[in-house]
Amino acid sequence: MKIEILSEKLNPYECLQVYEKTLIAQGKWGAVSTFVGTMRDYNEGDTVQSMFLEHYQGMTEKYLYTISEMAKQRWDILDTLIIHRIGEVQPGDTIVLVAAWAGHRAPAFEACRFLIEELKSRAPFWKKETLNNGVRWVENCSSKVLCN
Amino acid sequence: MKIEILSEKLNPYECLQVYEKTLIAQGKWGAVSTFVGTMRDYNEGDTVQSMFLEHYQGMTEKYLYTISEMAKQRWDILDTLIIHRIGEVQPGDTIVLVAAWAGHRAPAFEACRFLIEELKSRAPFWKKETLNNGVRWVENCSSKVLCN
Amino acid sequence: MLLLKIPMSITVKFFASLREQVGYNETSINVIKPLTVAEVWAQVCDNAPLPPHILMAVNMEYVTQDKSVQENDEVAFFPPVTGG
Amino acid sequence: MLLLKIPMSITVKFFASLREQVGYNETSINVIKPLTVAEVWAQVCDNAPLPPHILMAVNMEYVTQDKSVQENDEVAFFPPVTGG
Repeated sequence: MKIEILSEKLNPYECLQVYEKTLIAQGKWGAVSTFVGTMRDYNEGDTVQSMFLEHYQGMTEKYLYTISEMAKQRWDILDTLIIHRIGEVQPGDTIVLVAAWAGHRAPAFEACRFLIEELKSRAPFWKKETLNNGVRWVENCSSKVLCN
Repeated sequence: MKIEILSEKLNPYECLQVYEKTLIAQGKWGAVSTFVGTMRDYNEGDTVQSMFLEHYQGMTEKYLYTISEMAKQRWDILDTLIIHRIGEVQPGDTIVLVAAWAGHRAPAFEACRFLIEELKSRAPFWKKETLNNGVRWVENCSSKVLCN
Repeated sequence: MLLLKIPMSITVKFFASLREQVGYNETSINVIKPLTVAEVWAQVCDNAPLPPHILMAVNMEYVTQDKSVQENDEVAFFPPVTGG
Repeated sequence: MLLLKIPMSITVKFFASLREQVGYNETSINVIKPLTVAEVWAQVCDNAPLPPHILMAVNMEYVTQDKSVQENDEVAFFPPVTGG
Protein backbone atom coordinates (compact mmCIF):
# COMPACT_ATOMS: atom_id res chain seq x y z
CA MET A 1 0.00 0.00 0.00
CA LYS A 2 1.33 3.39 -0.92
CA ILE A 3 0.18 6.98 -0.35
CA GLU A 4 2.17 9.85 -1.81
CA ILE A 5 1.69 13.60 -1.91
CA LEU A 6 3.88 14.96 -4.68
CA SER A 7 4.91 18.54 -5.46
CA GLU A 8 6.62 17.67 -8.75
CA LYS A 9 5.21 16.59 -12.10
CA LEU A 10 3.55 13.17 -11.89
CA ASN A 11 3.89 10.59 -14.66
CA PRO A 12 1.17 8.10 -13.68
CA TYR A 13 2.22 5.31 -16.04
CA GLU A 14 5.85 5.38 -14.93
CA CYS A 15 4.71 5.35 -11.30
CA LEU A 16 2.56 2.28 -12.01
CA GLN A 17 5.41 0.44 -13.72
CA VAL A 18 7.82 1.20 -10.90
CA TYR A 19 5.32 0.31 -8.19
CA GLU A 20 4.23 -2.97 -9.80
CA LYS A 21 7.84 -4.18 -9.73
CA THR A 22 7.87 -3.78 -5.94
CA LEU A 23 4.73 -5.84 -5.39
CA ILE A 24 5.57 -9.13 -3.75
CA ALA A 25 2.56 -10.88 -5.25
CA GLN A 26 4.04 -11.31 -8.76
CA GLY A 27 1.81 -13.68 -10.75
CA LYS A 28 -0.89 -13.48 -8.07
CA TRP A 29 -2.95 -10.58 -9.36
CA GLY A 30 -5.04 -10.89 -12.50
CA ALA A 31 -6.65 -7.45 -12.55
CA VAL A 32 -5.59 -3.84 -12.05
CA SER A 33 -8.05 -0.98 -12.20
CA THR A 34 -6.51 2.48 -12.35
CA PHE A 35 -7.85 5.99 -12.48
CA VAL A 36 -5.92 9.04 -13.62
CA GLY A 37 -7.32 12.54 -13.05
CA THR A 38 -5.83 15.22 -15.28
CA MET A 39 -6.11 19.01 -15.26
CA ARG A 40 -8.42 20.27 -18.00
CA ASP A 41 -7.86 23.66 -19.66
CA TYR A 42 -11.51 24.58 -19.02
CA ASN A 43 -13.92 24.52 -16.08
CA GLU A 44 -17.48 25.79 -15.68
CA GLY A 45 -17.26 27.37 -19.13
CA ASP A 46 -14.04 29.30 -18.49
CA THR A 47 -10.52 28.82 -19.82
CA VAL A 48 -8.18 27.83 -17.02
CA GLN A 49 -4.51 28.82 -17.38
CA SER A 50 -3.12 27.03 -14.34
CA MET A 51 -4.13 25.76 -10.94
CA PHE A 52 -2.73 25.73 -7.42
CA LEU A 53 -3.41 22.71 -5.20
CA GLU A 54 -3.36 23.27 -1.44
CA HIS A 55 -3.63 20.45 1.12
CA TYR A 56 -3.75 19.92 4.87
CA GLN A 57 -0.42 18.23 5.49
CA GLY A 58 -0.78 15.32 7.88
CA MET A 59 -4.56 15.05 7.74
CA THR A 60 -4.51 14.33 4.01
CA GLU A 61 -2.07 11.44 4.39
CA LYS A 62 -3.98 10.11 7.41
CA TYR A 63 -7.29 10.22 5.54
CA LEU A 64 -5.85 8.51 2.43
CA TYR A 65 -4.42 5.71 4.60
CA THR A 66 -7.80 5.29 6.26
CA ILE A 67 -9.67 4.85 2.97
CA SER A 68 -6.95 2.52 1.65
CA GLU A 69 -7.39 0.34 4.74
CA MET A 70 -11.17 0.45 4.33
CA ALA A 71 -10.84 -0.71 0.71
CA LYS A 72 -8.65 -3.65 1.77
CA GLN A 73 -11.23 -4.67 4.35
CA ARG A 74 -14.20 -4.32 2.02
CA TRP A 75 -12.90 -5.96 -1.15
CA ASP A 76 -10.72 -8.95 -1.95
CA ILE A 77 -7.81 -6.87 -3.23
CA LEU A 78 -4.05 -7.32 -2.99
CA ASP A 79 -2.80 -3.75 -2.94
CA THR A 80 -3.66 -0.10 -3.56
CA LEU A 81 -1.79 3.02 -4.61
CA ILE A 82 -2.76 6.69 -4.33
CA ILE A 83 -0.56 9.55 -5.57
CA HIS A 84 -1.82 13.15 -5.54
CA ARG A 85 -0.18 16.32 -6.81
CA ILE A 86 0.06 19.54 -4.80
CA GLY A 87 1.40 22.98 -5.76
CA GLU A 88 1.25 24.59 -9.19
CA VAL A 89 -0.20 22.43 -12.01
CA GLN A 90 -0.69 23.13 -15.72
CA PRO A 91 -3.39 21.93 -18.13
CA GLY A 92 -2.65 18.33 -19.11
CA ASP A 93 -0.79 17.62 -15.87
CA THR A 94 -1.82 14.60 -13.84
CA ILE A 95 -3.50 15.56 -10.56
CA VAL A 96 -4.25 12.15 -9.12
CA LEU A 97 -3.48 8.46 -9.69
CA VAL A 98 -5.42 5.69 -7.96
CA ALA A 99 -4.90 1.96 -8.56
CA ALA A 100 -6.18 -1.29 -7.07
CA TRP A 101 -4.71 -4.76 -7.70
CA ALA A 102 -6.83 -7.89 -7.26
CA GLY A 103 -7.20 -11.48 -8.37
CA HIS A 104 -10.32 -10.60 -10.35
CA ARG A 105 -11.74 -7.54 -12.06
CA ALA A 106 -14.86 -6.80 -10.01
CA PRO A 107 -13.07 -6.03 -6.70
CA ALA A 108 -10.32 -4.15 -8.58
CA PHE A 109 -12.86 -1.84 -10.28
CA GLU A 110 -14.99 -1.36 -7.18
CA ALA A 111 -12.07 -0.62 -4.85
CA CYS A 112 -10.55 1.83 -7.34
CA ARG A 113 -13.85 3.66 -7.75
CA PHE A 114 -14.38 3.72 -3.99
CA LEU A 115 -10.94 5.28 -3.41
CA ILE A 116 -11.39 8.10 -5.92
CA GLU A 117 -14.94 8.85 -4.72
CA GLU A 118 -13.83 8.99 -1.08
CA LEU A 119 -10.78 11.05 -2.00
CA LYS A 120 -12.88 13.56 -3.94
CA SER A 121 -15.54 13.92 -1.29
CA ARG A 122 -13.41 14.08 1.89
CA ALA A 123 -9.62 14.31 1.38
CA PRO A 124 -8.47 17.84 2.38
CA PHE A 125 -7.26 19.25 -0.93
CA TRP A 126 -8.37 22.55 -2.48
CA LYS A 127 -7.96 23.90 -6.00
CA LYS A 128 -7.44 27.56 -6.89
CA GLU A 129 -7.72 28.32 -10.59
CA THR A 130 -5.97 31.07 -12.52
CA LEU A 131 -8.32 32.28 -15.27
CA ASN A 132 -7.69 34.84 -17.98
CA ASN A 133 -9.10 37.57 -15.74
CA GLY A 134 -8.20 36.55 -12.20
CA VAL A 135 -8.16 33.70 -9.73
CA ARG A 136 -10.92 31.70 -8.03
CA TRP A 137 -11.24 28.84 -5.58
CA VAL A 138 -12.98 25.83 -7.11
CA GLU A 139 -16.26 25.03 -5.39
CA ASN A 140 -17.47 21.54 -4.78
CA CYS A 141 -20.79 21.18 -6.60
CA SER A 142 -21.89 18.16 -4.61
CA SER A 143 -21.42 19.95 -1.29
CA LYS A 144 -23.55 22.81 -2.59
CA VAL A 145 -26.26 20.37 -3.61
CA LEU A 146 -26.08 18.48 -0.34
CA CYS A 147 -26.07 21.51 1.96
CA ASN A 148 -28.33 24.07 0.29
CA MET B 1 -10.00 4.91 -31.03
CA LYS B 2 -7.61 2.00 -31.23
CA ILE B 3 -7.97 -1.79 -31.35
CA GLU B 4 -4.88 -3.97 -31.42
CA ILE B 5 -4.30 -7.72 -31.35
CA LEU B 6 -0.70 -8.28 -30.31
CA SER B 7 1.42 -11.44 -30.50
CA GLU B 8 4.37 -9.94 -28.61
CA LYS B 9 4.81 -8.98 -24.97
CA LEU B 10 2.53 -6.11 -24.00
CA ASN B 11 3.66 -3.32 -21.67
CA PRO B 12 0.36 -1.64 -20.83
CA TYR B 13 1.78 1.49 -19.21
CA GLU B 14 4.11 2.22 -22.12
CA CYS B 15 1.21 1.71 -24.54
CA LEU B 16 -0.88 4.18 -22.54
CA GLN B 17 1.89 6.79 -22.54
CA VAL B 18 2.47 6.44 -26.26
CA TYR B 19 -1.23 6.49 -27.11
CA GLU B 20 -2.02 9.51 -24.93
CA LYS B 21 0.53 11.57 -26.86
CA THR B 22 -1.41 10.92 -30.07
CA LEU B 23 -4.74 12.11 -28.66
CA ILE B 24 -5.75 15.39 -30.23
CA ALA B 25 -7.79 16.45 -27.23
CA GLN B 26 -4.79 17.48 -25.06
CA GLY B 27 -6.07 19.37 -21.98
CA LYS B 28 -9.65 18.32 -22.78
CA TRP B 29 -9.91 15.12 -20.81
CA GLY B 30 -9.96 15.11 -17.03
CA ALA B 31 -10.37 11.41 -16.37
CA VAL B 32 -8.90 8.13 -17.62
CA SER B 33 -10.08 4.78 -16.38
CA THR B 34 -7.93 1.81 -17.32
CA PHE B 35 -8.07 -1.91 -16.76
CA VAL B 36 -5.14 -4.30 -17.08
CA GLY B 37 -5.71 -8.06 -17.06
CA THR B 38 -2.66 -10.12 -16.18
CA MET B 39 -1.96 -13.84 -16.34
CA ARG B 40 -2.01 -15.42 -12.88
CA ASP B 41 0.16 -18.41 -12.02
CA TYR B 42 -2.88 -20.26 -10.65
CA ASN B 43 -6.43 -21.00 -11.81
CA GLU B 44 -9.20 -23.13 -10.29
CA GLY B 45 -6.76 -24.33 -7.64
CA ASP B 46 -4.02 -25.48 -10.06
CA THR B 47 -0.61 -24.05 -10.82
CA VAL B 48 -0.50 -22.74 -14.38
CA GLN B 49 2.88 -22.76 -16.15
CA SER B 50 1.91 -20.94 -19.31
CA MET B 51 -1.06 -20.20 -21.52
CA PHE B 52 -1.88 -20.08 -25.21
CA LEU B 53 -4.36 -17.50 -26.47
CA GLU B 54 -6.24 -18.30 -29.68
CA HIS B 55 -8.54 -15.84 -31.46
CA TYR B 56 -10.82 -15.65 -34.49
CA GLN B 57 -8.90 -13.26 -36.71
CA GLY B 58 -11.20 -10.72 -38.30
CA MET B 59 -14.21 -11.36 -36.10
CA THR B 60 -12.31 -10.35 -32.96
CA GLU B 61 -11.27 -7.00 -34.40
CA LYS B 62 -14.78 -6.41 -35.78
CA TYR B 63 -16.37 -7.18 -32.42
CA LEU B 64 -13.96 -4.95 -30.50
CA TYR B 65 -14.66 -2.06 -32.89
CA THR B 66 -18.39 -2.60 -32.40
CA ILE B 67 -18.20 -2.38 -28.60
CA SER B 68 -15.87 0.64 -28.81
CA GLU B 69 -18.44 2.41 -31.00
CA MET B 70 -21.22 1.40 -28.61
CA ALA B 71 -19.28 2.87 -25.69
CA LYS B 72 -18.82 6.17 -27.53
CA GLN B 73 -22.55 6.33 -28.22
CA ARG B 74 -23.58 5.45 -24.69
CA TRP B 75 -21.21 7.59 -22.62
CA ASP B 76 -19.76 11.06 -22.91
CA ILE B 77 -16.21 9.87 -23.57
CA LEU B 78 -13.44 11.21 -25.79
CA ASP B 79 -11.59 8.05 -26.76
CA THR B 80 -11.03 4.36 -26.05
CA LEU B 81 -8.19 1.87 -26.43
CA ILE B 82 -8.23 -1.94 -26.40
CA ILE B 83 -5.09 -4.07 -26.77
CA HIS B 84 -5.24 -7.86 -26.37
CA ARG B 85 -2.44 -10.43 -26.41
CA ILE B 86 -2.57 -13.63 -28.45
CA GLY B 87 -0.15 -16.56 -28.64
CA GLU B 88 2.01 -17.90 -25.81
CA VAL B 89 1.85 -15.96 -22.52
CA GLN B 90 3.66 -16.48 -19.21
CA PRO B 91 2.50 -15.78 -15.63
CA GLY B 92 2.75 -12.05 -14.93
CA ASP B 93 2.31 -11.15 -18.61
CA THR B 94 -0.36 -8.64 -19.53
CA ILE B 95 -3.27 -10.23 -21.42
CA VAL B 96 -5.49 -7.21 -21.98
CA LEU B 97 -5.46 -3.43 -21.66
CA VAL B 98 -8.64 -1.35 -21.84
CA ALA B 99 -8.83 2.42 -21.36
CA ALA B 100 -11.45 5.15 -21.65
CA TRP B 101 -10.78 8.90 -21.68
CA ALA B 102 -13.49 11.37 -20.65
CA GLY B 103 -14.08 14.84 -19.26
CA HIS B 104 -15.29 13.38 -15.97
CA ARG B 105 -14.73 10.21 -13.99
CA ALA B 106 -18.19 8.58 -14.07
CA PRO B 107 -18.34 8.02 -17.87
CA ALA B 108 -14.66 7.01 -17.93
CA PHE B 109 -15.21 4.29 -15.30
CA GLU B 110 -18.49 3.08 -16.77
CA ALA B 111 -17.21 2.89 -20.36
CA CYS B 112 -14.03 1.08 -19.29
CA ARG B 113 -16.02 -1.45 -17.27
CA PHE B 114 -18.47 -1.94 -20.14
CA LEU B 115 -15.64 -2.63 -22.60
CA ILE B 116 -13.96 -5.28 -20.46
CA GLU B 117 -17.28 -6.96 -19.59
CA GLU B 118 -18.33 -7.11 -23.26
CA LEU B 119 -14.88 -8.28 -24.30
CA LYS B 120 -14.89 -11.06 -21.70
CA SER B 121 -18.38 -12.26 -22.51
CA ARG B 122 -18.36 -12.13 -26.33
CA ALA B 123 -14.98 -11.40 -27.97
CA PRO B 124 -13.75 -14.60 -29.68
CA PHE B 125 -10.61 -15.42 -27.69
CA TRP B 126 -9.86 -18.78 -26.04
CA LYS B 127 -7.30 -19.70 -23.42
CA LYS B 128 -5.51 -23.03 -23.21
CA GLU B 129 -3.52 -23.56 -20.03
CA THR B 130 -0.40 -25.65 -19.58
CA LEU B 131 -0.49 -27.18 -16.08
CA ASN B 132 2.14 -29.30 -14.33
CA ASN B 133 0.47 -32.46 -15.66
CA GLY B 134 -1.00 -31.52 -19.03
CA VAL B 135 -3.04 -28.94 -20.90
CA ARG B 136 -6.67 -27.83 -20.66
CA TRP B 137 -8.95 -25.32 -22.32
CA VAL B 138 -10.25 -22.70 -19.87
CA GLU B 139 -14.01 -22.84 -19.46
CA ASN B 140 -16.15 -19.78 -19.06
CA CYS B 141 -17.88 -20.02 -15.68
CA SER B 142 -20.55 -17.50 -16.56
CA SER B 143 -21.57 -19.41 -19.68
CA LYS B 144 -21.88 -22.56 -17.58
CA VAL B 145 -24.07 -20.73 -15.09
CA LEU B 146 -26.15 -19.12 -17.80
CA CYS B 147 -26.62 -22.20 -19.95
CA ASN B 148 -26.90 -25.09 -17.51
CA MET C 1 -39.11 -27.08 -66.91
CA LEU C 2 -35.68 -28.13 -65.71
CA LEU C 3 -33.90 -25.94 -63.13
CA LEU C 4 -30.16 -25.89 -63.40
CA LYS C 5 -28.81 -25.90 -59.82
CA ILE C 6 -25.42 -24.18 -59.42
CA PRO C 7 -23.79 -25.28 -56.17
CA MET C 8 -23.04 -22.58 -53.56
CA SER C 9 -19.67 -22.65 -51.80
CA ILE C 10 -19.64 -22.11 -48.01
CA THR C 11 -16.60 -21.89 -45.77
CA VAL C 12 -16.89 -23.49 -42.32
CA LYS C 13 -14.46 -22.72 -39.46
CA PHE C 14 -13.92 -24.22 -36.03
CA PHE C 15 -11.99 -22.78 -33.11
CA ALA C 16 -10.32 -23.81 -29.85
CA SER C 17 -11.53 -27.06 -28.21
CA LEU C 18 -14.11 -27.55 -30.97
CA ARG C 19 -11.38 -27.31 -33.61
CA GLU C 20 -9.45 -30.01 -31.76
CA GLN C 21 -12.55 -32.24 -31.50
CA VAL C 22 -13.45 -31.84 -35.17
CA GLY C 23 -9.82 -32.33 -36.12
CA TYR C 24 -9.37 -29.39 -38.50
CA ASN C 25 -9.87 -25.62 -38.47
CA GLU C 26 -11.51 -24.99 -41.82
CA THR C 27 -13.41 -26.72 -44.59
CA SER C 28 -15.47 -25.79 -47.59
CA ILE C 29 -18.79 -27.30 -48.60
CA ASN C 30 -20.88 -27.03 -51.76
CA VAL C 31 -24.65 -27.05 -51.37
CA ILE C 32 -27.42 -26.80 -53.92
CA LYS C 33 -30.05 -25.22 -51.67
CA PRO C 34 -29.82 -22.54 -48.93
CA LEU C 35 -29.13 -24.07 -45.54
CA THR C 36 -29.53 -22.83 -42.00
CA VAL C 37 -26.47 -22.70 -39.74
CA ALA C 38 -27.77 -25.80 -37.92
CA GLU C 39 -28.00 -27.64 -41.24
CA VAL C 40 -24.44 -26.61 -42.11
CA TRP C 41 -23.30 -28.11 -38.79
CA ALA C 42 -25.24 -31.33 -39.48
CA GLN C 43 -23.77 -31.68 -42.95
CA VAL C 44 -20.18 -31.08 -41.84
CA CYS C 45 -20.37 -33.08 -38.62
CA ASP C 46 -22.20 -36.20 -39.86
CA ASN C 47 -25.54 -35.21 -38.32
CA ALA C 48 -24.10 -34.97 -34.80
CA PRO C 49 -26.33 -32.80 -32.55
CA LEU C 50 -25.21 -29.20 -31.93
CA PRO C 51 -23.22 -29.07 -28.66
CA PRO C 52 -25.25 -27.27 -25.96
CA HIS C 53 -23.15 -24.10 -25.37
CA ILE C 54 -21.78 -23.71 -28.87
CA LEU C 55 -21.56 -20.23 -30.39
CA MET C 56 -22.15 -19.55 -34.08
CA ALA C 57 -21.20 -16.72 -36.42
CA VAL C 58 -21.90 -15.97 -40.09
CA ASN C 59 -19.48 -13.56 -41.72
CA MET C 60 -18.02 -12.74 -38.31
CA GLU C 61 -21.34 -11.73 -36.71
CA TYR C 62 -23.03 -13.76 -33.99
CA VAL C 63 -26.14 -15.59 -35.24
CA THR C 64 -28.57 -18.21 -33.99
CA GLN C 65 -28.80 -21.70 -35.48
CA ASP C 66 -31.81 -20.88 -37.68
CA LYS C 67 -29.94 -18.14 -39.59
CA SER C 68 -29.86 -18.98 -43.29
CA VAL C 69 -26.52 -19.12 -45.07
CA GLN C 70 -25.79 -17.57 -48.49
CA GLU C 71 -23.27 -18.16 -51.27
CA ASN C 72 -19.67 -17.48 -50.14
CA ASP C 73 -20.65 -17.04 -46.50
CA GLU C 74 -18.17 -17.89 -43.77
CA VAL C 75 -19.80 -19.94 -41.02
CA ALA C 76 -17.96 -20.40 -37.71
CA PHE C 77 -18.59 -22.65 -34.70
CA PHE C 78 -16.77 -22.19 -31.40
CA PRO C 79 -17.03 -22.81 -27.65
CA PRO C 80 -17.84 -20.06 -25.10
CA VAL C 81 -15.13 -17.42 -25.22
CA THR C 82 -12.54 -16.98 -22.46
CA GLY C 83 -10.55 -13.87 -23.36
CA GLY C 84 -9.58 -10.85 -21.29
CA MET D 1 -10.91 27.15 48.28
CA LEU D 2 -9.18 28.80 45.40
CA LEU D 3 -8.79 26.78 42.18
CA LEU D 4 -5.70 27.59 40.20
CA LYS D 5 -6.69 27.50 36.54
CA ILE D 6 -3.85 26.58 34.24
CA PRO D 7 -4.61 27.78 30.71
CA MET D 8 -4.81 25.12 27.95
CA SER D 9 -3.09 25.85 24.66
CA ILE D 10 -5.00 25.06 21.46
CA THR D 11 -3.74 25.41 17.89
CA VAL D 12 -6.23 26.63 15.30
CA LYS D 13 -5.67 26.27 11.54
CA PHE D 14 -7.47 27.60 8.48
CA PHE D 15 -7.18 26.46 4.88
CA ALA D 16 -7.87 27.61 1.34
CA SER D 17 -10.52 30.34 0.86
CA LEU D 18 -11.21 30.39 4.60
CA ARG D 19 -7.52 31.03 5.31
CA GLU D 20 -7.65 33.99 2.91
CA GLN D 21 -10.81 35.35 4.54
CA VAL D 22 -9.43 35.03 8.08
CA GLY D 23 -6.11 36.46 6.91
CA TYR D 24 -3.76 33.88 8.46
CA ASN D 25 -3.26 30.12 8.41
CA GLU D 26 -2.57 29.35 12.07
CA THR D 27 -3.00 30.79 15.54
CA SER D 28 -2.79 29.59 19.09
CA ILE D 29 -5.26 30.36 21.87
CA ASN D 30 -5.13 29.81 25.60
CA VAL D 31 -8.38 28.91 27.35
CA ILE D 32 -9.15 28.20 30.99
CA LYS D 33 -12.11 25.88 30.43
CA PRO D 34 -12.79 23.13 27.83
CA LEU D 35 -14.43 24.51 24.71
CA THR D 36 -16.38 22.93 21.89
CA VAL D 37 -15.14 23.36 18.31
CA ALA D 38 -17.91 25.92 17.73
CA GLU D 39 -16.73 27.89 20.76
CA VAL D 40 -13.17 27.83 19.49
CA TRP D 41 -14.42 29.29 16.20
CA ALA D 42 -16.38 31.99 18.06
CA GLN D 43 -13.39 32.95 20.18
CA VAL D 44 -10.98 33.16 17.25
CA CYS D 45 -13.40 34.81 14.82
CA ASP D 46 -14.94 37.50 17.08
CA ASN D 47 -18.21 35.60 17.54
CA ALA D 48 -18.90 35.44 13.81
CA PRO D 49 -21.39 32.64 13.00
CA LEU D 50 -19.97 29.39 11.61
CA PRO D 51 -20.12 29.50 7.78
CA PRO D 52 -22.81 27.06 6.49
CA HIS D 53 -20.66 24.49 4.63
CA ILE D 54 -17.55 24.67 6.78
CA LEU D 55 -15.70 21.46 7.65
CA MET D 56 -14.01 20.94 11.00
CA ALA D 57 -11.28 18.61 12.24
CA VAL D 58 -9.66 17.98 15.60
CA ASN D 59 -6.23 16.34 15.49
CA MET D 60 -6.75 15.62 11.79
CA GLU D 61 -10.04 13.76 12.19
CA TYR D 62 -13.38 15.11 10.97
CA VAL D 63 -15.62 16.23 13.86
CA THR D 64 -18.89 18.10 14.36
CA GLN D 65 -19.08 21.53 15.97
CA ASP D 66 -20.10 20.17 19.40
CA LYS D 67 -16.90 18.11 19.78
CA SER D 68 -15.02 19.23 22.88
CA VAL D 69 -11.40 20.30 22.54
CA GLN D 70 -8.60 19.22 24.87
CA GLU D 71 -5.19 20.59 25.85
CA ASN D 72 -2.76 20.73 22.90
CA ASP D 73 -5.41 19.78 20.36
CA GLU D 74 -5.12 21.00 16.79
CA VAL D 75 -8.43 22.38 15.53
CA ALA D 76 -8.87 23.04 11.80
CA PHE D 77 -11.55 24.85 9.80
CA PHE D 78 -11.80 24.60 6.03
CA PRO D 79 -14.20 24.86 3.06
CA PRO D 80 -15.58 21.82 1.19
CA VAL D 81 -12.70 19.90 -0.39
CA THR D 82 -12.01 19.91 -4.14
CA GLY D 83 -9.18 17.44 -4.72
CA GLY D 84 -8.81 14.62 -7.22
